Amino acid sequence: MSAEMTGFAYLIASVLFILALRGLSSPDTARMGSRYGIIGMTIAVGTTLLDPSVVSFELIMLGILIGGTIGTVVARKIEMTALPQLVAAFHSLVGLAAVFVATAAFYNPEAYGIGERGDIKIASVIEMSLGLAIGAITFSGSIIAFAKLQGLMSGNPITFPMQHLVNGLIGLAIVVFVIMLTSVQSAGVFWTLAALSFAIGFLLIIPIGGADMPVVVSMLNSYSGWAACGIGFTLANPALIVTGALVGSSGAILSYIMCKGMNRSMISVLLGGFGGDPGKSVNVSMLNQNAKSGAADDAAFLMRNASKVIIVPGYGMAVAQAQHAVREMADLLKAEGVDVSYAIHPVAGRMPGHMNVLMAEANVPYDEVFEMEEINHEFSTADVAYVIGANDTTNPVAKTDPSSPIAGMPILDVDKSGTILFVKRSLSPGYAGVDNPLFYADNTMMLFGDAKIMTEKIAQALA
Amino acid sequence: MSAEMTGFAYLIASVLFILALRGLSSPDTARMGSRYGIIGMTIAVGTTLLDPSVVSFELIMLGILIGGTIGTVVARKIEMTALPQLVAAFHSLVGLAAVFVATAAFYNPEAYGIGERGDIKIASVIEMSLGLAIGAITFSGSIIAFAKLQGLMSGNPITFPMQHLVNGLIGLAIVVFVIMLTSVQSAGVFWTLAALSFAIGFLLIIPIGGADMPVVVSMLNSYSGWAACGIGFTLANPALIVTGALVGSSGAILSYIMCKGMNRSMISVLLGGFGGDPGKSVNVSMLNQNAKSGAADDAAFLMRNASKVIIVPGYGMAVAQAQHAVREMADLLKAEGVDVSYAIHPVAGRMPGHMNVLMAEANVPYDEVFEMEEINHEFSTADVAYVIGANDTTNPVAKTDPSSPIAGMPILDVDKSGTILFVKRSLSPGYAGVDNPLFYADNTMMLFGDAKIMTEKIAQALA
Amino acid sequence: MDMDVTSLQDQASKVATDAANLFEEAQKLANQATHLADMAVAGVDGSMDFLSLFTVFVLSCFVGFYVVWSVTPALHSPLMAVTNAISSVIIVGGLLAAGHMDMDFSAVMGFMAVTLASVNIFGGFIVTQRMLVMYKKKNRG
Amino acid sequence: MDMDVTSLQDQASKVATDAANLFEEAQKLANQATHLADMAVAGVDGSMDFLSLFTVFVLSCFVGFYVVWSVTPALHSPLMAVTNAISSVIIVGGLLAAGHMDMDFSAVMGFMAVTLASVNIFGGFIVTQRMLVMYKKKNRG
Ligand SMILES: NC(=O)c1ccc[n+]([C@@H]2O[C@H](COP(=O)([O-])OP(=O)(O)OC[C@H]3O[C@@H](n4cnc5c(N)ncnc54)[C@H](OP(=O)(O)O)[C@@H]3O)[C@@H](O)[C@H]2O)c1
Ligand SMILES: NC(=O)c1ccc[n+]([C@@H]2O[C@H](COP(=O)([O-])OP(=O)(O)OC[C@H]3O[C@@H](n4cnc5c(N)ncnc54)[C@H](OP(=O)(O)O)[C@@H]3O)[C@@H](O)[C@H]2O)c1
Repeated sequence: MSAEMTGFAYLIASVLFILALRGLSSPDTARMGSRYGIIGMTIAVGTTLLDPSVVSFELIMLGILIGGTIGTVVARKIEMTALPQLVAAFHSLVGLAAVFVATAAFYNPEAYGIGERGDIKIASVIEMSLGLAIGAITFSGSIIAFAKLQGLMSGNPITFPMQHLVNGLIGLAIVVFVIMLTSVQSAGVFWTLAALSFAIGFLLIIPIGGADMPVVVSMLNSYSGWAACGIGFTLANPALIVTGALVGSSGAILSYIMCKGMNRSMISVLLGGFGGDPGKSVNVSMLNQNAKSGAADDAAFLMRNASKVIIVPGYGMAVAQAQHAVREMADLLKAEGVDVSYAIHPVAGRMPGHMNVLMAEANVPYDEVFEMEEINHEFSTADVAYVIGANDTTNPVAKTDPSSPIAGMPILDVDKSGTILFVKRSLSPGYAGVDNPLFYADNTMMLFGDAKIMTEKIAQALA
Repeated sequence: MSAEMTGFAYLIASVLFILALRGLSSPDTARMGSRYGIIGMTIAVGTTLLDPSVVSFELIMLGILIGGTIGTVVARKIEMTALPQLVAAFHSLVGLAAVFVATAAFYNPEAYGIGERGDIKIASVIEMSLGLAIGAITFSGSIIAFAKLQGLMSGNPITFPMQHLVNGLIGLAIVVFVIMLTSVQSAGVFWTLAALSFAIGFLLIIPIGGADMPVVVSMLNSYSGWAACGIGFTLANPALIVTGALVGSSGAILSYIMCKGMNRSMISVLLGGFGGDPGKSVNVSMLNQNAKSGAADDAAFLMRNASKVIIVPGYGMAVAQAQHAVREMADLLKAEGVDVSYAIHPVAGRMPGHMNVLMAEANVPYDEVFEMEEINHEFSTADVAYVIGANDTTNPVAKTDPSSPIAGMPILDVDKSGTILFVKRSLSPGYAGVDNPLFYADNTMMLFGDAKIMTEKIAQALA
Repeated sequence: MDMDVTSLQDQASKVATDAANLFEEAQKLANQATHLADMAVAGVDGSMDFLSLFTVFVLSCFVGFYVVWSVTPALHSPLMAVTNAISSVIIVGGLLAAGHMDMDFSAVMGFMAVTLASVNIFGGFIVTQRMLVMYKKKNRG
Repeated sequence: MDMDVTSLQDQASKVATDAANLFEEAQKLANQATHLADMAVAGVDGSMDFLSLFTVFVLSCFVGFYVVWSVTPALHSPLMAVTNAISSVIIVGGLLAAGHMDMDFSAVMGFMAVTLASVNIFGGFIVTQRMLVMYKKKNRG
């Protein structure tokens, strides 16, 4: 394969990656898109294997075999509700792989044509160390994110005195070591740089609360993209650069969307200290108020006689794995001639598009599922809003109290509908720790209990 | 300026051009965008002037002075209604400029570093001759388009026997000469290629009716972009390639939008023979039917007592230059508490966005002007639809008669509104030559007369 | 002996000439190679190779696709005008020819290209600006 | 005369040696130049220079921006999964190191990179596919 041909092959792979993301603009084209992605990856790997400098294939085959098997098994076994931590875990692997590639390049620059051991081209050293540093940060950061999401460590923000000063100093040291590495290409400098980067990744993420992890995961996704770009510059490989830029933009845009959906700034998320374990900061003062509570039969009666019901799923539905039960309930209602649709808040659940995947998993056709802007004006014509495991995303305090932590966050206008049914286990607040005055509204009925069990009971009453 | 620096400067220019188009995503950012475009062009020109091979500046200064003066004067003087032909004229210049650049490269390849006279690199010859051929086609095609739009020649399709065969043969000859030029780099071959390309541009456009010219202009816009790409490959200049691709996509997408708006295929437009001078093919059979006609006073009375009026402008309003009169009439209606808005069909007028520019020229705020999809469902709640110089874009035949030339074209649902007022000079059809049954509908009142004069009369009656 | 000397002299001069020839040839070769290297290096630093240009082209088509579809329909007329203006960036090609040392046919062609492209650049941007200033939001009469 | 001959012979041989030396030098020069040209040409055909890569980078950021904003919010989770998978294209770097001749530290690093990236590629694409097959249009129970 001539050098020109190789270049074209990488270009084709890049285009296929672009098309893979482009396919996601609609559920109809998405599967085709992901097939493009697979073909693109095959071409990229195949082209590299045909590179004349690649002569021994044992290690490669072994690596692909081991990695492929693990990846396949994990991906098949994983529950859809565990997606956030899965993505975090996968990111950590990309980060670590980038570190390994940078190390390989440092110890054997000839293999990459970027100079000789101890005498690597300056530009390549800079690109390589960027790849190393970003990769290491991605790795340790994602590990923490994974641990917090998986419940392996407390989701509470861990803060210590002079945190920002320490982080700043380490950041400065990383810059210094990158510069040093351009002249003194010793293993010592290299590994110190790696260690510092691992450390800062760790330190940057521990002060961030567990509930802010989705933003962090997305941000680290973005980092892993830029790390790929760095490695791409080192290898002078456009496919890596294009892909890195795609992934980098994707992560950045998703973080932006989440921050906007919560009406918080990226800075405030990154500075940390917000959003520990939910339920810790319950404001009990309101618990004395009267919240009407009802039973499954009441709910069934109300919904059966409604002409239009809007279902509002939230994080609690994901935790309870209630999506299938919800679908069955909706089917029964539809059989009675009730018009049922779903309203998805942009930050419902714990990752972007979380609720959409769960609804899709439960076989809810995606044209019954609406984004907030599409359906918000319809609550006024709905007889019942069935809010299941959602809380912050319906909290009118966001509109009324400018001092609240969720002030300015756009919300679903469930309060406009005839009756509001809230399925949750208690009156405790959601992720943001803010009480929801809607629980005490005249047209609200609380359905206390686990989301799945309660929904199943209602379905039984309907059947 | 080092070679690297030059490259970066061109990259910056490219990015500025992208931002220039990006700005057009909203009227608020558009002016900033066009400023980016100007800066980008200045950088591109400035960078080239700093090129060490550019040593004499007299000709350059003279050229910019002459060209700049002409361009400025023309652009300041031109009426907004003459935009379509202006754009066509400008395209012809880009095409001719591309021809000149290709010629310069052919006679003095050293200046471009692509080889020596008579011994130019093969790749460069191909790129150069593509630039030449596309440029020449753009030139002669745009000249014809200009002549038809400006009324210098009849808009009727000019067809002759075996047209497609002749065109096919010339096309083939062009390919042959391009290949020949790679080995025999003689002036003879070069100029024959140029002549053939001029000829085919001419022959391709004359069979296309005057009313299809907007699609043609857009398509030629696209061509001029690809010509710039060809020259960009010859000069190994990424700024030209990026810009060329932007312009090329823009023209292609606009042609696509127009074809879709008319529900015709690009092929049928290009094969020609459709859409001569409007009014030629009047089907008089329906003229006997009863069309109610009214006077300005009747219209004024109807609209004053309406609570919602939707104004539907079309090509006739542009011809009559009635936009300012319409605006004044709308102001008077608003003063009476009538809700006034404007509905713009995607192919109203004779070029994309034609009506929007005219409304903007008349100081109509752009948030009162709506695209078809935004406003189409509102006709059912409107008391009066004031259709001024529009015809095809309101013709329900598009929905009812599958054999009609406008079958399947999306239309504005003016027939849903309480009363339809049609301002036009006669019952003759519009551009597509199809009679409009709405003229004879019960709730239609025809206001025969020039669009501007009639609207002014109504305004007087309202004042 | 005399003959010997003469033949020796002949031989020596022949060897010398041969050597000189060889040297010349070698020098030519070296020059050529240097020239090639120069050109190639110029290719590396200054202008791009075909593959890079092609990659740029493909990516630009994507950018063009997205950026143009994101233009609001109300601004399609300014879009036509502004693309008209920026497509005249081929003035760059004209400048190179018109600014070249010798005043030949090619320079004249360059001059004409510069003139035509300038009409377009000035005309295109001014028409665009003229249109855009007209788009206003709230009513101001 | 004898001396003349000897000196002549000496001179001739000296000239010849000089010529030979010169030739050798010239050849060396030519070789060097050719080598340079080769390297530069390799740069031109095979891998891209920094400027090209940077141009590609900038354009890709634009493409990324547009392509990601055009993703429907309902598919943001699959988007995260698929970007995860494709970012593992850095496996390319691992392959180069792992497939190199000698089995050294760097090859081990390469092996590990290949393994980790493979987990991600297989895992990422499979999770994406698993999610995507769930999105269905009309109700089918
Ligand atoms: N989607 C994202 O990308 C993203 C990213 C970062 C942050 N966030 C944040 O996450 C929040 C999402 O809002 P949300 O309305 O979906 O959820 P939420 O406000 O966190 O409320 C979830 C509710 O579910 C209930 N719940 C928990 N387990 C349950 C079970 N097994 N059965 C029934 N109910 C259960 C909880 O109440 P009980 O304890 O009383 O049962 C809780 O109030 C927002 O504040 C958002 O800013 C989202
Ligand atoms: N916008 C584009 O990009 C584009 C491109 C290509 C083709 N087209 C085609 O152009 C047509 C545009 O539709 P349209 O509804 O805007 O126009 P139209 O169907 O062409 O009708 C224009 C009407 O205006 C009337 N008119 C002409 N001069 C007038 C004057 N001075 N005062 C009053 N009325 C006058 C004419 O009727 P009288 O003679 O009775 O007065 C004519 O029926 C479509 O068929 C479309 O496919 C548009």
